Amino acid sequence: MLTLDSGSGIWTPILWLFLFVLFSVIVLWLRGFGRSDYKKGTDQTMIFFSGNMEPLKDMVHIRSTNLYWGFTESLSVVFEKLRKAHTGRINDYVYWFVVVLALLFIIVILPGGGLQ
Amino acid sequence: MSDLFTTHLPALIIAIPLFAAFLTPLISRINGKGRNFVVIVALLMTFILTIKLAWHVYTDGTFLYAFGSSDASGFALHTPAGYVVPIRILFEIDAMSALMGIITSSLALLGAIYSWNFVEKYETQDKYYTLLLLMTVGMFGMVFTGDLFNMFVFLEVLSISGAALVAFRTEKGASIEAGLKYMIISSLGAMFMLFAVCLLYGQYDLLNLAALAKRMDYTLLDEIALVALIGAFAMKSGAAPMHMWVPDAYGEAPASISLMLVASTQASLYALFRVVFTLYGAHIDPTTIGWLFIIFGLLSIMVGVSMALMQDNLKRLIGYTAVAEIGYMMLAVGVAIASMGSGYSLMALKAGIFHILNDALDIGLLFLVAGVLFYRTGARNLAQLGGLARNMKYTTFFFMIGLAAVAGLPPTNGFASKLLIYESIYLFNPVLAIIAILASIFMLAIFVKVFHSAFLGPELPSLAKVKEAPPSMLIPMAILALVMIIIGLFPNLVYSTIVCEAAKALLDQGGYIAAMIGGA
Amino acid sequence: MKFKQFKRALWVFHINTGSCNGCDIEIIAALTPRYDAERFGIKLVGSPRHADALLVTGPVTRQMADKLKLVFDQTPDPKVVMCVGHCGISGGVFHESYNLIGPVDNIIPVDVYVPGCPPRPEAIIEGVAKAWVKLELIEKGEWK
Amino acid sequence: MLANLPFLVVAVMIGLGLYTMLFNRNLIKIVIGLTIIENAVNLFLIALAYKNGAVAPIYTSAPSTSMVMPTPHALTLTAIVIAMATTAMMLSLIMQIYKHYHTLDAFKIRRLRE
Repeated sequence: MLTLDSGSGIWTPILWLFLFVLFSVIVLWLRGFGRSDYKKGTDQTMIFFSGNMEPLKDMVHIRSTNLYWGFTESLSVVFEKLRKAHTGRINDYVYWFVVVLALLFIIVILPGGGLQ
Repeated sequence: MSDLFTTHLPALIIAIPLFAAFLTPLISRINGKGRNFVVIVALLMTFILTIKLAWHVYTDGTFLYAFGSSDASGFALHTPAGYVVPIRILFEIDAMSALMGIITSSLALLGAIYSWNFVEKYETQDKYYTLLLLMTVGMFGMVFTGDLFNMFVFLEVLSISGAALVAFRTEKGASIEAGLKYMIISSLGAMFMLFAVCLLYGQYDLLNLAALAKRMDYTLLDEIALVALIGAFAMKSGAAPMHMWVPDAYGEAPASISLMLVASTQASLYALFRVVFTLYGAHIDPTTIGWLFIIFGLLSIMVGVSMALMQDNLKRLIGYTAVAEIGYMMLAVGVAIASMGSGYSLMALKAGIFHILNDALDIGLLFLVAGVLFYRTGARNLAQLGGLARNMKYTTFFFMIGLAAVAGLPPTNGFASKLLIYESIYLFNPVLAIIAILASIFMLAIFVKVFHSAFLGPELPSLAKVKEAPPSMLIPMAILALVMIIIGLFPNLVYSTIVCEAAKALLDQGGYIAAMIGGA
Repeated sequence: MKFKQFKRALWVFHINTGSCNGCDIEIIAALTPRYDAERFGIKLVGSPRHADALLVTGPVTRQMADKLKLVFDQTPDPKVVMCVGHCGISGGVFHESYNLIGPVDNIIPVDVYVPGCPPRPEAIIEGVAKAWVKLELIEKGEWK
Repeated sequence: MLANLPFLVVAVMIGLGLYTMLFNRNLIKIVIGLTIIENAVNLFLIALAYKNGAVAPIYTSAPSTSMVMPTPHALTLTAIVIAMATTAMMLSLIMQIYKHYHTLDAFKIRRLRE
């Protein structure tokens, strides 16, 4: 009942959950070794920014536009093509539908292979 | 199955939302809250009835309901050639339809609860609720019907109400643009579907799925009809490269409607599977059609994932991942068709159907979270957000569950179905499995980006006063998250019962025909 | 030295307040395999919030004064401060220059001075060890 | 050959409709193209129902001669009603679009792209 049999393997979420809890406890135990003797409410809780004062919160947050920039830039050959394909013109939406229909005709009907 | 109430269950499931749909404008003249209440009660009743219907289907087998004469002895057409054709429209609910019915009704109910606060500031709420109920009717009709033309009618009901709802925020040009694009493209698809129906009708004088499947001669015209049907339904379910309306519509619709649109794409996917498995059944060429589905699936996965990586608009991003998720289902079902007869074919089909359920839940949850962010901050772009986890604890938790599920991390439901998909695909072709797993990693990357840029990071001064979502929005998210965790922890609860039955029902063309012809 | 072993490793944060890099190179030399300070558990860390000891090189220029103060404030208690090199002790060749706030102990209290221009790595390691002893004594409450 | 002429017309009309939808930039013309396809499909249904010499299937005064099958007519009526609804819906949306964009050029109405 608890085990999902996928034909070539099994998946038992409860066992996984048990291990997850076990390892969480271990991780939390290890985390307990961290030092907590700094004084709260003083500069000792401040973020270290190379000795400079922390900038405004708006400047610190890494916005979504900056995330994965390098990845998309290095693969821009692919991504730019994809981006250009999404023109947003209603004609192109129809165009893709017609193209797919035509391809389906060619693939399915011309060899006579669709039905047997 | 004997008492009157049980017999008329399918009619009630269609009739209650339909009746409520035209009741809502009247009630909203009196009281806005009362109208919302009536809508929720109507959908709750529908949900309970759907569960009851599904219970009957899973215990007693396929459920048949005739609008019109129940058998040939009643009101029937006597043709000169000696045929006796009972005049009726049949609803045939097998295990697969019941599963889709449960998905539809639960998402509609949650969407209606969610809308309580979400659309409260709009003047045109009465129309909103009417259209929402009509959309529900359309989806129910599509998944329950055993009649091709009837399916076309419900498809159009679904598209019209859906397009109107996508364009609900009429003060914004972009949402009307999205509505128009959705409308044009889905009408075009529906026209091709009607064309295919005409082709089939012209040959066999039949519209009934089961009767058509029995009579089918598999001529060239049938192949053309198959192509038109596959094209139309693949487009309606948002398979690449015909997916472009999906992010538009999902991105611009109100979040509760995005939730409904997820269900509507899956109703189209259901129609696609129904046509391929039940109408054409064993006579399709497994290699051609199977690989067609696999290519649709791969394209959808890759295009959806790569486009989602570039998005900054949260709801468009989720829309593109929804395309990718549809790709997973098509991939699994394509493998099931292409490997028809081998040992893992059934497993791939089960995995695909299991993923339909899980995708509806997790993409739905993510849309609801996106809606909460929009409702509380007014920001559509991820670049304007940050540090929301400090103020929205519950929402953050629900988003994390949705993230884990959509990326296929254990122990959520998404992992269970994706594991099944990977393993069955791997047996068919390892390269496909590798692409699927890579795309899943991309999916994780995409949602980690969302999680980081919206929820993590320092508390932004502009968003310091953002409050947690109101209860009417938290409750649907909580229900979805709870169901996802339960399915994740006890996958067999639904897999070995509902999903396996649905897969068998989908494969069992003979059983479907026998239920309809034999029961007549 | 009163005790056989130290309670735990010593994490050092190195801050350069206008040094000519001579002392810095010697600090790096102390970490190389020849001297291998890390075998004693002495380790340079990237943030003063992780550090037990501050290691300051160079005279304090105007630009660096408030930053040095902030870094000192950010180091958790108990902490010790080492001043490495003549410049930090007295200003060295930059003595009485117009852009100096002064030697390090004008800004923050210094516990250990390591003279030299630059000091040898052995001297630096010995200074660290002295600072370490002081730190442990402070922790025990035995430091007067 | 003459019997197949309606089907030929249907094919031509669907082709024309698709051509209109593909190569016209004006939104109203795109909708007109869609309407042409809708009418083509309706014509197809009606052409299927045609039977030489048959009368309308009205049972009350049915003569002994053969009657045409009533179902396609019912289907066509339904399809026409649906087509009218979709066309009305699209035209009203186009009206709203004109209010926001001040143009009907499909190449300019693309705030949603990429």
